[in-house]
Amino acid sequence: MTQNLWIIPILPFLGFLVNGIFGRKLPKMIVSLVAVVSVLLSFGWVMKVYLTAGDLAANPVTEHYFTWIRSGAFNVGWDYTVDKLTMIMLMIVTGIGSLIHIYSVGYMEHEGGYYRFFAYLNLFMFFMLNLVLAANYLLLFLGWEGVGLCSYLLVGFYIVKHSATTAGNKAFIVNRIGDFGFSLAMFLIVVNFGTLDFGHVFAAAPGRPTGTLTAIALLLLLGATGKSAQIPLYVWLPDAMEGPTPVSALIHAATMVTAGVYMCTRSAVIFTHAPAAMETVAIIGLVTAAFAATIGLAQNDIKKVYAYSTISQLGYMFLGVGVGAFSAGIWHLMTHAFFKALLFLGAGSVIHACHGEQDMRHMGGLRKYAPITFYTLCCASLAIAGIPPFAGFWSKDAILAASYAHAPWMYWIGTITAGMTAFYVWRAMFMTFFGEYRGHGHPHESPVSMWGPLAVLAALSVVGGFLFNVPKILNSMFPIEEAAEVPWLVYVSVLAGVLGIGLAAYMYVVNLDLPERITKAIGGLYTLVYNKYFIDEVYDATVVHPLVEGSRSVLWRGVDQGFIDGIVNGVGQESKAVGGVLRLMQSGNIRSYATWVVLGSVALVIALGIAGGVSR
Amino acid sequence: MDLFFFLLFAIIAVVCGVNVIAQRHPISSALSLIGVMGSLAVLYLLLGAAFIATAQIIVYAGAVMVLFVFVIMLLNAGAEERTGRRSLIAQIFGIPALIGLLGVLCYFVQRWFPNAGVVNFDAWQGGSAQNIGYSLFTDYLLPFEVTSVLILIAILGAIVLARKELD
Amino acid sequence: MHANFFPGADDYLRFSPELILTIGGTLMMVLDPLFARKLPRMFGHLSILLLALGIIGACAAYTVPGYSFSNLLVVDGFGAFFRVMVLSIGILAVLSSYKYLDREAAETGEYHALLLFSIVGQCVMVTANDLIMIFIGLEISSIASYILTGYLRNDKRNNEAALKYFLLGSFATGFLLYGIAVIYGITATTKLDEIRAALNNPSTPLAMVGVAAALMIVGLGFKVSAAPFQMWAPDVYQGAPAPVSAFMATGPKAAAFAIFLRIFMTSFEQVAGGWEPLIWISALLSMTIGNFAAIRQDNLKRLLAYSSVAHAGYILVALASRSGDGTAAVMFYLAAYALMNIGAFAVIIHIAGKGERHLRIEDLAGLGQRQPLTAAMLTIFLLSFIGVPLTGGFFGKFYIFRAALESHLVWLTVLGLLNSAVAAYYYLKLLVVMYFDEPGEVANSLGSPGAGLQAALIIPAIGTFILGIVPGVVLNFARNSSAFGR
Amino acid sequence: MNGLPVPNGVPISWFLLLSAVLFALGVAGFIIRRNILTVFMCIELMLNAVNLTFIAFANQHRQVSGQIFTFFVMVVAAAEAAVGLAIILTVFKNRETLNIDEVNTLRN
Amino acid sequence: MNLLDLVIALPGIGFILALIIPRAQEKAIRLLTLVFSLATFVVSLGLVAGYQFGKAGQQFVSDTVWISSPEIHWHVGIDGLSLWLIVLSAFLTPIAIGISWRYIAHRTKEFYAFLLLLECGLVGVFAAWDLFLFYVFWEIVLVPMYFLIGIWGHDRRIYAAVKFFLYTFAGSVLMLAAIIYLYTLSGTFDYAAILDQLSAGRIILSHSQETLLFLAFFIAFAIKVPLFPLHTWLPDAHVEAPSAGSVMLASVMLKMGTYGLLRFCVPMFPNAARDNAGWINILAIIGIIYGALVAMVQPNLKKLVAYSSVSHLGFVVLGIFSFTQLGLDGAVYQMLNHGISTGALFVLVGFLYERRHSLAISDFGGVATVAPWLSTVFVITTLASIGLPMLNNFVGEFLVLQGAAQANFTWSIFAAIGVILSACYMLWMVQRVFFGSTHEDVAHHMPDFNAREWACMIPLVAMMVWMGVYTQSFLPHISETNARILDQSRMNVPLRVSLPGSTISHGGIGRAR
Repeated sequence: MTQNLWIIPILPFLGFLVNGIFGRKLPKMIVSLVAVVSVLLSFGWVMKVYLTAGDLAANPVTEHYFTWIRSGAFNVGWDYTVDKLTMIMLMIVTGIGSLIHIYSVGYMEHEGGYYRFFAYLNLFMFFMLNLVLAANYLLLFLGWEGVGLCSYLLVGFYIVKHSATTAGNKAFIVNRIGDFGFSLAMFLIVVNFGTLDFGHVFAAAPGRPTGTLTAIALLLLLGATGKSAQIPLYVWLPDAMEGPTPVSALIHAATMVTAGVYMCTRSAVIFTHAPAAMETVAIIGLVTAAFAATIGLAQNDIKKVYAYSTISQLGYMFLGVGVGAFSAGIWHLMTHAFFKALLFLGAGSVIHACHGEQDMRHMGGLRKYAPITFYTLCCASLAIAGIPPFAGFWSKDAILAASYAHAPWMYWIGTITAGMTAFYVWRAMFMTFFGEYRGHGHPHESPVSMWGPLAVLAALSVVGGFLFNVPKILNSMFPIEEAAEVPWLVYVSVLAGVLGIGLAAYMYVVNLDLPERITKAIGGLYTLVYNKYFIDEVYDATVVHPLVEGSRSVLWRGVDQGFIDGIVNGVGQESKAVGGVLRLMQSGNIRSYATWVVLGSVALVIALGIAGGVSR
Repeated sequence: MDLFFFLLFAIIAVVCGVNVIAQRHPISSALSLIGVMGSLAVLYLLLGAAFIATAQIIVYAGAVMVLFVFVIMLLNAGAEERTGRRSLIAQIFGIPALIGLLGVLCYFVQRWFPNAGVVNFDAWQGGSAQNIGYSLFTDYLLPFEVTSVLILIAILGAIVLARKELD
Repeated sequence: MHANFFPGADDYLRFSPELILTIGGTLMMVLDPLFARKLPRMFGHLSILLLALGIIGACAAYTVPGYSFSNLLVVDGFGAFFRVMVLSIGILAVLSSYKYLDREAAETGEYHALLLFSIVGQCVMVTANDLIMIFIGLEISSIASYILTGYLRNDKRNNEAALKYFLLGSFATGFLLYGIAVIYGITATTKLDEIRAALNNPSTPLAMVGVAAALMIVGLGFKVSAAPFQMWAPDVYQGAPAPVSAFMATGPKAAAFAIFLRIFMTSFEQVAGGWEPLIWISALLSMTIGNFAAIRQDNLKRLLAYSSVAHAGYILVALASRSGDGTAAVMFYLAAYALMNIGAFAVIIHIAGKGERHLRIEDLAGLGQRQPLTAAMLTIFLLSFIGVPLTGGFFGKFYIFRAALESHLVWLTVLGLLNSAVAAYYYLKLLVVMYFDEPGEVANSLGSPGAGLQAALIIPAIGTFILGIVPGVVLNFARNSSAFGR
Repeated sequence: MNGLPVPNGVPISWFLLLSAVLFALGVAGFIIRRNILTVFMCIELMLNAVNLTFIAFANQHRQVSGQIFTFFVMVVAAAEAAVGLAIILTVFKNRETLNIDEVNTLRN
Repeated sequence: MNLLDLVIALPGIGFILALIIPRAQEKAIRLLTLVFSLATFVVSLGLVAGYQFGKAGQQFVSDTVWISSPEIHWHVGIDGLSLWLIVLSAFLTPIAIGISWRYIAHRTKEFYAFLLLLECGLVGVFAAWDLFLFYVFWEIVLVPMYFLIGIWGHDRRIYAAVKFFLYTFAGSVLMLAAIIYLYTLSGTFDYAAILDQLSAGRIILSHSQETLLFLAFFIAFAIKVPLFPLHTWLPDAHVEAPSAGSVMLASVMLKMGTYGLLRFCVPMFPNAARDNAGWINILAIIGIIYGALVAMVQPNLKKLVAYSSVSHLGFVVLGIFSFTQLGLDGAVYQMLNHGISTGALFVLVGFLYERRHSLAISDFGGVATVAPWLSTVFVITTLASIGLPMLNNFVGEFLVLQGAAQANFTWSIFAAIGVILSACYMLWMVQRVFFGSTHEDVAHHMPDFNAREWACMIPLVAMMVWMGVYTQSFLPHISETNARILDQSRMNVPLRVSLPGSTISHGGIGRAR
């Protein structure tokens, strides 16, 4: 029986059309209704599929709608497929998506371009669902680019704000660089496999030479680093916080940025047959995790803190994928979706409470003003700190365990990072909710439409971990290899988390002037970290600026106008000059003309005389 | 004997010819040109072109050159003056070109008509007025008639160009 | 003793165009004193009538093709074609002269008489089978055009042009004659076909034939203004009265090319193999000099003069191919060129004004807005000059270069085509001024062209299109008659 | 040239050489002289030279046609003379000069 | 007189009628041209309907002798390749008329007449199956465009017009030489006949002969495309032309070049084409990157779009000379895409110009706040032209790059860089024009779309989505024709011919070698 999977993405798309075309005329109520309902319905349809599809592991649902591109033997259809992995992603996307839609109704109430926001949000849902439902790389790429587009639109949502639109461009262009890798990977796949269908590719992959597969895998990885903000392409994500907070929560925390992880997991077959690539994935993930964490330590903008933590957590996921624990990666993807969405929404609620203030130095003591926000955020922070039994603990632990099995040093770095994570997340908590209120105005709790979703997410980030044991669910796809169980690992990592929290508490609750002194003590290092290692500046100076200036002065003015047009116009000038010379012959003097005639005749006579002589 | 006459008049012709272009004053050029024509007339006679020889004297030396002299007198043209933009090309290439022309003509004539035949005066008298007239009115009737148009044009042209304004 | 001592009816029929025109011309000289003041335009109408009769005569003559007047005259397709061409050119010239003569208050009687006589000369040329006839025809045509060039005897430019044309013309004639003399010496005849026969005799000194040919090429090359004998053309075309320039650049030129072809395709055909390189060079020189010199011109008449040099170059390309197709191409091209050139000159006559004061390119400014029709016509002619499809000029070039390629003159073709690209530049310049510039005082003060000029504009335009859209009608005739009865 | 001249007769080529020389003289005059009239006379000189060639060849070929040609050349020359002189007159009327170098207003 | 003749004739008739109507009656002239162009479009849809798959050679043939000697035929016909290009021309002309409705104030008559003449010539170019006829139409197109630029253009219009004319003319005379030379070899101008003779070996071209002929054609087409470094006429022409002119120029006329490459260069001179594919593709890739980089720094909207065309057309050439089914399909599809999306861009830029009377990017800013719909449509169009999936360009670019990758992976790597850069210049332009705070005189002179403008834009946007999502309505025609062209180009390819990367060949793909 057919599952009509197409309904899942089409619903948000319809929402997008309605809001996009008529939104301006419609009252906010209708707009939000359309948006939320469409997403809820598609969540419902996902559930329906889940319940009726039967055993997805044994026989995943695949549906073909129409041929998208056919040329010669190459044929790409508009195909959807659902297996367990997809199902998990679907639930995360639609579920969290719905929550965030609801949340946004409250959050965006007073913003201009209300309808635009929800239209974009729905469009995003459509593309994201396409991404996860796709049954071939090209359709996945469609979603991939599409979500990038929505991220561009939503980051630059405040179109009059220059920094916002710039951030949008940055997001899109950096992602393009990643997509460049992705598309090259697809080309290689087609060249070698002649198709882009997951089924055929993965079936044929094992036989192929490792070199090819490694190349493909690395190119895919390049794509993933772009989308999932890994080194070297992570730079866009922090700036992306220019967008409205729900966007950060939905796109830049819960769903879109995890697409890279999903894609790598999807391509597990290719990766597993390319060990070198796997190693690279692991290292990139690990380094990113640690690196971003260090930056997170020194940020004062609450959203920036969470942004870097997102990068760092994504690093964990890649670590997991890289060390072969795909399911663990997905697991962390899920839990992270819970608690990081919660963190952002909470942050949103905080900002809302402080009338748009984002700098934590101007907050504090919100505990009493916004209690619900406080408690929900506590759950999230504990989860991300990896404190059992919160959600983050399980997935992170699984990843760390796997990485220990793979290479102990990875485990250690991961653990230290975990410590740092705990530290800066709780640093944020303490700076916002404890002490005295340092901001202006009078903070207040958010409306129910906002804290409602917070509550749900809080619950999820408490129980989500052990409730949905992803590795077990995905066992059929990614069997858990029975690594030697090392009991003390758990305690060490938890300990790291606890230490982090403790240190944060000591510095920001107990001993408030300690941070100052530390900052003084390690001045240079601090500025370095505070300014994100000046990576943006370096990119600007080494890539962007030379490119633009070079194009302007060398290519355009130099080659185009100077050289080529110079030649073209030069030819014109030259021929005019020739004309000038010829005019000198026309002296107007009869005797000169006669002389020419005589000269010509002499030449002719000689030539023809000789020619005639030889011609017979 | 033939040779003597030929050489004599040939030399006269050449000398007069040189004189034509050597003289600065048009009158003297005109006179020496008449000289050339006269000597050529004699050579025609020797070559058995009696009628043409006469015509040469009457038409050319007589009519045409007289016309020239008239005009020269009419415009009382003095010795030519050396004003105006001189022709550079003529000065540079003129002489070489001329030498070249003379050279190639003589060379080819020499090369290809070395002894195309020997002329004996009075050996052939084809050019009598009768012969000429006969063929003019038979074979060459058409050109003969057509030349009338030519004369007509000449008259017309002279009128058009040279007449005073009627009004 | 001679079969045709008394020419028969056929002979006169074959000679009818010349007869008609001669009689008519003489008649005009008689009528001139009577009517010159009262109705000056009558002579124009009369000569158009005569020329039309002449065309009829030419066609009638072609009904009895063959030699006549003891082989001095040959009426074949080739001759008939060119007869009709020069006669039609005459008509167009007359049409374009009306307004000019009015404006300059010049005597019309002699003017038209001379025009007719010169056309007689050209008719004689194109149907001559004997160097004597060719020579006389050439002289008739030339002397008439000398006079026409200097027709406005109080205009300095006219005098000078006439003098230059006359002196250099007779100078070149001297060379031509010398060549003829040498040929006569070699072959003991002046009849083209007999020369051809005589040259087949292996004992002929071909080197000397070459010399003779060289001297004749000097003369003919001068008449067709082919490099390096083209110098006179710009000065003379600039100095002569505009309608006369229009006429000279087409009629005498066409006739000269006709005899060029006839002499070289009948008499010298077999021995001319070695001469191709020279035609090659001359063609290239003419095209290049003409086009490049024209780029810097701002005097319209002079510009057209240079372009006529360039077009002579294109025609020489076809000549160099020395094939039936080449001949046909020349015939076609001359027809097309005559149309567009007279048309273009008609526009110049229109804008020039009394005393030909407005001859600069800038004087065309804004014509496209003030007189769209005139501008459109000029546009057609210019596009035809450039060689844009659907115009006669395009097919002309096309046939020429096809003939050249068939004779494997690949590089000459490429160079020629590139030349036409260069030429496009200065023709476009006119279009630019005409359409893209704001109207100047010339365009604003411009009256309507008279009926005559209108006709002289529209007829060539139509002709250009006919040649450009259905060239077959002309070309097929040309191809069939390009064989010279061989 | 080959051998001494035969006593009874003149080699035809001598006539041709003579005419060549005269022709060249004519050309030379055309280029050297500045007086329009003289220049014109030089043209006549050239024509005469050509005539000599014709006559000589007529004699060699024992034909009249050469002489006929000469005849027509003369006619033409006469006509040209008339027209040419008329043109020269108009030029002189307008410019008061016979110097050929001063008749060069028509040029680029 | 079949459907195709009608498609060619209608604009011609319209042209003549427009000339006849007195110039006072501007409205009548406008309506007439609009009606005729729409009629043409409708009829051209008939061609689509009547197209039969799997029918070798051309369809809707009409073949009558035009000139007897040399035998020149009025021989027109279409195949999958020309079909869509003809429809494209017929589709865009009404839009071009629509956008000029108010903008063209003076000398209306000539303007609309020339537009129709242009359409006539364009359709003819794509339909001609007689080399000579092809050349005739090829040149005819030149004339109206020359006047469109020169009369109704902006400040430096004359320079641009002359440059445009001379560039193209210089190229096309070479082509003429080649055509005539082919005629002297084959004795016919009929494309199909020549092709037969070539493939049947009745004409044997020596290596140098073939190369020279190929180059003669190639240069003519390369100038038209335009291929780097022969592209410098394009920015000038575009900037100076009125928007209708730019639209026709960019959308259809540039395709004449690529069409010619695909129709003539490749099948007639396969060996030469393959031997030279190397450097040609390198030029194409340089064009892709170079065009994008230069576009990135343009201060002028039209110049930016013009250079982006250089970049896009580079893809087309790359696809053609990859000699793979995908490459060719992509190339042709990209021709159409570029026609739609760049055409739309020029239309929109035209709208902006009519409002602000400036093309300088710096004179805009914050347009989105005052004219949301204009901005939305513009952004959609930009997204199309930077190759966002679900919009048309993506399909073309993907196929081209894929084909290039099959031929030689290195090519695709460098070409794909162009895709990154396209995002850069387009988005930066969008940001500077539409986002940010709204300047005074922008706010006052920036009304949103009116009905006429909607009428012009909606079809274009619809096409972008359609061609991006449901390619099956278009690709099959193209594919089968391209397959045939590929076979022809393989016809007499000696074994020595081999492209770099020719070793890669999997399944049906890359059978080119």
